[in-house]
Amino acid sequence: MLDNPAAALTIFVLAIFVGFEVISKVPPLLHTPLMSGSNAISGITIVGAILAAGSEERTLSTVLGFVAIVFATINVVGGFLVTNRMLSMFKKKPDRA
Amino acid sequence: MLDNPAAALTIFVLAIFVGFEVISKVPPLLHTPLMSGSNAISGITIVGAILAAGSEERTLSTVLGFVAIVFATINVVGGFLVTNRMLSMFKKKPDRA
Amino acid sequence: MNAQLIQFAYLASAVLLIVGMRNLGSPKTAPRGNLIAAAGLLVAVVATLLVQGVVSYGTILAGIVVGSAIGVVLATRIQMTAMPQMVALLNGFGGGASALVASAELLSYVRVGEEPTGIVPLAIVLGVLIGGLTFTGSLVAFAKLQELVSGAAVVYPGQQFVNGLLALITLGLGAAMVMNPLGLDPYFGMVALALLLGVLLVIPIGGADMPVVISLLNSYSGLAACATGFVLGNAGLVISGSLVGASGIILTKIMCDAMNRSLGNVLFGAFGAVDQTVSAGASGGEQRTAKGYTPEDAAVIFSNARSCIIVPGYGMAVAQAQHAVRELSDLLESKDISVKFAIHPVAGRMPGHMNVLLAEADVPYENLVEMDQINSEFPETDVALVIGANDVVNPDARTDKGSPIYGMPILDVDRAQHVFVIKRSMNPGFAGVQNPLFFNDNTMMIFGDAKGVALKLVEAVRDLS
Amino acid sequence: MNAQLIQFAYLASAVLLIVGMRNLGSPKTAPRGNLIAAAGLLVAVVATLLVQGVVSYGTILAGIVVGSAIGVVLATRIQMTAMPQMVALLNGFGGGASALVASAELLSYVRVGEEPTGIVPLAIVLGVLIGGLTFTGSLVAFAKLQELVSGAAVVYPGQQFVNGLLALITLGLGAAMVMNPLGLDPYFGMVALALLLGVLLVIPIGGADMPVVISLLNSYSGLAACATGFVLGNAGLVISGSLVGASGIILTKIMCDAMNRSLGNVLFGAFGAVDQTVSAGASGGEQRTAKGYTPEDAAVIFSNARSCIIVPGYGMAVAQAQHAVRELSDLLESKDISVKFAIHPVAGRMPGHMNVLLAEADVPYENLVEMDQINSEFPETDVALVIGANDVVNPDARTDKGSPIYGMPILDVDRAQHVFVIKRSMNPGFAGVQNPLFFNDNTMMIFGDAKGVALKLVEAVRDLS
Ligand SMILES: NC(=O)c1ccc[n+]([C@@H]2O[C@H](COP(=O)([O-])OP(=O)(O)OC[C@H]3O[C@@H](n4cnc5c(N)ncnc54)[C@H](OP(=O)(O)O)[C@@H]3O)[C@@H](O)[C@H]2O)c1
Ligand SMILES: NC(=O)c1ccc[n+]([C@@H]2O[C@H](COP(=O)([O-])OP(=O)(O)OC[C@H]3O[C@@H](n4cnc5c(N)ncnc54)[C@H](OP(=O)(O)O)[C@@H]3O)[C@@H](O)[C@H]2O)c1
Repeated sequence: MLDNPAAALTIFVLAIFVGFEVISKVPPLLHTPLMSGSNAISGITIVGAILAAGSEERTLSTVLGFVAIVFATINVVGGFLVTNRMLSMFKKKPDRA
Repeated sequence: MLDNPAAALTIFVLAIFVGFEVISKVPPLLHTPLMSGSNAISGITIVGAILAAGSEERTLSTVLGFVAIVFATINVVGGFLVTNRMLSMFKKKPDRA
Repeated sequence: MNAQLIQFAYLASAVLLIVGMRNLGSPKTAPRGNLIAAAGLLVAVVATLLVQGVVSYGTILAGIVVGSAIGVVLATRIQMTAMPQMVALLNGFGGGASALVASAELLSYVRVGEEPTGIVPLAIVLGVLIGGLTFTGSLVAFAKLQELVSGAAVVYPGQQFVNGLLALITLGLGAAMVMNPLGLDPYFGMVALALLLGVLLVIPIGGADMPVVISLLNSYSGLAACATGFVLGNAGLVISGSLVGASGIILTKIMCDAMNRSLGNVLFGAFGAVDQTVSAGASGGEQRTAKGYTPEDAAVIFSNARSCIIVPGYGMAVAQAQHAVRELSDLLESKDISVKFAIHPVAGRMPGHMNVLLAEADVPYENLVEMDQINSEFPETDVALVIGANDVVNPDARTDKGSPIYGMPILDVDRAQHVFVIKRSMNPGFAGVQNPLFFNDNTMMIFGDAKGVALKLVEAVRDLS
Repeated sequence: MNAQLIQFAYLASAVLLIVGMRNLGSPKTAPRGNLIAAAGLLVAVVATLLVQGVVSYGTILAGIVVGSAIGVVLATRIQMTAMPQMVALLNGFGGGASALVASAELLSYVRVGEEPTGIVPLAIVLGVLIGGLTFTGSLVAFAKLQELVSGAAVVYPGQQFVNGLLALITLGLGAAMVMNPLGLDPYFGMVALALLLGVLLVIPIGGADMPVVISLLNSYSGLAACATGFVLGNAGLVISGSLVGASGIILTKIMCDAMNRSLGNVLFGAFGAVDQTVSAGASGGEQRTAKGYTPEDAAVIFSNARSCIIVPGYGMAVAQAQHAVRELSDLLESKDISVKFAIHPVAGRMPGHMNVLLAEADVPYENLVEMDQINSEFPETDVALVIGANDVVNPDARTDKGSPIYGMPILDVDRAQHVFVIKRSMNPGFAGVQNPLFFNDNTMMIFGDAKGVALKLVEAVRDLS
C-alpha cells in the first residue's frame, strides 16, 4: 500500500499533525493514563510481529517474530489494562458535596 | 500517487481529522476571516485547472480548463487578499488604555 | 521536474496550508497564517506548472492574469459590511472551477476513448455535482445578500417534493455515469440538474440565513476540490479540500448552535417566510407601547455611569455605524466610563461579523468580549447600549417556551441597570418575533438610524460636560 | 481476505485509535477512549491474521497467550505509586518488539536474497536502531526506578565524548547497511551498539529525571513502530506510531517546561549527581534552623480554619499516604473547612502522578486543581498543607536568580496564612536545593513519615472537637 514514498510520507506527516493536535488537548489531570495509554498503542508493532512470525517455514525470522509477538502483546495488554485500572479510579464528586 | 484507493482514503480521513482539530481551535473573534481564508484555500482546485488547461492541443478540455483557471484564481487571489485586509484591521489595545 | 519531487512539493504545500490555518487561531499570528497559507497555494501552483505535459503556459498565464485582476478588484473594493456576499461570490467561483476541472478530465477521457477506472468515475461525478451545485447556489446567495433579488424566502406548495424528486433524478444520472463513464448524455443532464438544484435549494432560504448556507457551500466547495483531487490522483488537492470541508462544517454547526436551530430547519424551514407571521402573533397578544427617548435623555444617564457594555447587531452593519460607535466609545472612556463590546456569535449576518466591523473602526480586539465571558457582567453594568441588535438580546429566548427563538443563547442585557436600544422602529429583527426587552422599565428606546443616533449621542454627551 | 479490504481495516483501526485518544481528553470519556483504542488495536490484529501468507496460527497464538498472561499479571499487580517503572518496562517491550520485527524482515530479505528497495533499507535501520535503544534504555530506567540499581546519576570523565563517539559509529554502521542492506556484519555491530547506547545514555540521568526519559523513549517506541510500518508498507503502523511519537514529545516538553529545564539539560546535565552539592551550597550560606511542631499544634490551627489547600508531592507517593490524606481531607470537610488539592504538573515522579494516586484514594477529580488555577487562591487560604512536596513549593524559584530551579513555576504556598510541611527531615528534594519556605514565620514543619503524620493529624483534629 505504501509502495509510493510520497504517499507514505504524506500519511506520516498528517498523522503527526493529528497526534499533536489531539494530545495537546489532554489536560494534565490525565497525563499519566495518557502516557500509559499511548504507550500501549506503540504495541501496534504486534501487527508486524504477526506478519514476521506467521509464515509457514520455521526460520530465524519466525523465531524473532515469535519473541516480538510476546513483547508486543505484553506492551499492548499490560498497557491497556493498567490504563483502564487508572481511569476507572477517576470519579466525579458524589452527592455529599 | 493515489492509484491506491486505500492510501487515498487514508489521506482523506487524516486530513479531515486535522481540519476538524485545527479549525475548532479558532476563536469566534476570527470566524469571518477564517471563513474567507478557508474559502480561498478551496481555490486549490487551480492545480487541477492548470493540468486541464495546460496540454498542448486546443480541445474543449483546455477551454474548460482556462475558464476554471480564471474562476479558481479569482477565488484564491480575492480570498487571500480580502482575508489579509480584514486581519490587518485587528489591533491590540494601544498604550492609551 | 521529477514526478516524485512534485509530489513532495504538494506535501510541502499541504503542510504550509495546515500550519497557516493553525496560525489563524489567534489575532496576533493570523496575518502571518494567511500569508503562510497563500505561500502553500503558491507552492502547489508552481509545482503544477512543472508537471510534464503542462506546456501551454500562455493560456495558463492568461487565465491567472485575468483571474488575479478580477480578484484584486473585488478584494480591495468590497466594503467590510458586504463580506457575506463577497465570500458567497468567491465560493461560487471555487465550486465552479472544480466542476469545470472534473468535466475537463471527463472530456479528455472521452476524447482519448479510455475508460477511467477505480474511484475516478465516482470522483468525477461528485466533482461535477457538488461543484455545480455550489456554483449556482453561491450565486443565488450572493444575489440575495447583495439585494439583486429579494432576500425573502421563496416558497411554494410542493417545493420540497419537487426538489427531492430532482435530487433523486440527478443522483440517478450520476449513478448511470459511474456505470458508463464515457456516455456523455447523462453527464449533460446531470450538469443541468446540478446547476438547477443549486438555485432551487437556496431560494427557499431567507436572506439572513444565507451565512449558514454560504458556510455549508464553502464546505461543499472544499469537498468538490477534494473530489477533483481523487480524479487527478493528487494528494495536495485531497488534503486541502478536506481542510476546507471540515472548516465549513464546523462553522455551519457553530452558527446553528448559536441560533439553537438544526441545520435541517435552516435549510428547509423557510425561516423568514411563513414562520414570521405565526411567531409574531405568538408573543404579541397584548398591545404594549414602548417609550421613545432622545439622545439627550440618554446622555444624562451616561453622566452618572461608570460602566457601559455596547451590544452591536445587524443594524449597526447596515447603517455603517461602526466608526460613529467607536467615537462614542472613545468619548465615554475619556469620561472614565469603562466600555466593552459584547459580541454574540451570530450577531450580524456572518459569524464573527461584528468583530471585523469593529476592528475596521480600530476598536482593539481585547475589548471585544464573547457572550459566555460577558454575560455575568451585565448585572453590575450601568448601561447596556444595544445598537441595531434585536434577536440576540431577546429575553424570550430564555423564558418563553413558545417563542421560535426559545433556547437560543442570548446576551443578558435586560439585567443591566439601564438599557438603551437604538433602532429605527418597533419592527422585529430577523427571527420576526417581538422583543419584550423594549417594554421593560429600565429600557429606553432611541429611535433612528444607528449611525445618526450614535453621532447625536456623541454630541449630547459632549455637550453635557 | 482481500488485500484491499485489509488495508481498509487498518484505516478503520487507525480511526479508532485516533478517536480513542481524543476521548482520553476528559475524565468522563477517558475510560471509553481507552476501550476504543484497544478495539482499534484488536481490529488491526484481526485484519493481520487474515493476511495471506500468515499461516502459523499456532506460533502466533502461543506468543499472544504468553504475552497476554505476563501483561495481565503486570497490570493487575502493579501499585499505583510504581506507575513510572511500569510504563518504562512496557515501553521497553514495545521498542524491543519493533527492533525484532525490523530484524526479522531484514533476515527474510537476506534469506530470499532479494535486495530491499526504496525507503525500506533506511526504515529497517531506523527500526532496529531506535527500537534497540528504546529497549535497553527503558530497562535501565525501570531498574533505576524500581531501585534494582542506584537511582543516582552515574557520571565519569569523558562520558559525553564516549557516548558521542559510539553514536557516530552506530550511525556509520547504519549508513553502511542502507548502502548494502544484505551485508549482515554491520547489522550485528549496529544492534550491539544500539543496545549499548540505550544503557549508556540513560545511566547518567538521575532517578527523578527518569519520567522525562521514559516519555522520550515512549516517543521513540512510537517512531520505531512507525519505521516498521515503512518497512512493511503498512499505513496502520505508520499512523499509530506517529500518534505515539507525537504524544511522547508533547509530554516530554510539558515536563521540561514545568521544570524550567531544557531537554538537553535533562539528558546530559546529570542532574542529581554533580549539581546537587553545588546548589545545596548556593542557598545554604547562613545556617538557620526550622522549628518542628507536633500534629497537635497543627490541629489547634485547623480548629480556627475555614479553608485548606493540600499540596501533595513525591513524599506522599513514597509513603503511600494518599488514603490517610483522603481521610484527613474528609474529616476537615466534615468540620466545614473547604479542602482543595493543588497539583503541580511535575509533583511526584511522572506527569499527572498525584492525580492518579489521589483518584485511587477516591478524591473526586473536581477537587484536584491545576497550578495556574489555584495559585491566586493561596493568599485567601488559611492553611496550605504540604505533604512530601519540596521543590514544587520552593519560593527561591520565584526570587533567587542563583538557584538552579530559578524560573520553574511553583505553587505559591508561602502566601497562605499558615503553611504546614510534612516531611521526614530537612533533607532537600530532588533538585538538591534548600527550601527557604521551611524557615518562614508562618511555616510549621511537622517531621515524620507522610502517612504516619497524616494519621496523627486525623486523630488530633478529631480529639480537639
Ligand atoms: N451572524 C450569523 O452568522 C447569522 C447567520 C444566520 C442567521 N443569523 C440571524 O441574524 C440575527 C442576528 O441578530 P441581530 O440581533 O444582530 O440582528 P436582528 O435580530 O436581525 O435585528 C437587527 C435590528 O437592527 C435594526 N436595524 C436595521 N437597520 C438599522 C439601521 N440602519 N439603524 C438602526 N437599526 C437598524 C432592525 O430594527 P429596525 O428595522 O426597527 O431598525 C432590527 O431589529 C439572528 O436572528 C440570527 O439568528 C445570523
Ligand atoms: N513529576 C514529574 O514528571 C517529574 C519528572 C522529572 C523530575 N521531576 C522532579 O521531581 C521533583 C518533584 O517535586 P516534589 O515536590 O513532588 O518532590 P521533591 O522535591 O523530590 O521532594 C519530595 C520530598 O518528600 C519528602 N519525602 C520523601 N519520602 C517521604 C516520606 N516517606 N514521608 C514524608 N516525606 C517524604 C522528602 O523529604 P525528606 O527526605 O525530608 O522526607 C523530599 O523533600 C521536582 O524537582 C521535579 O522537577 C518530576
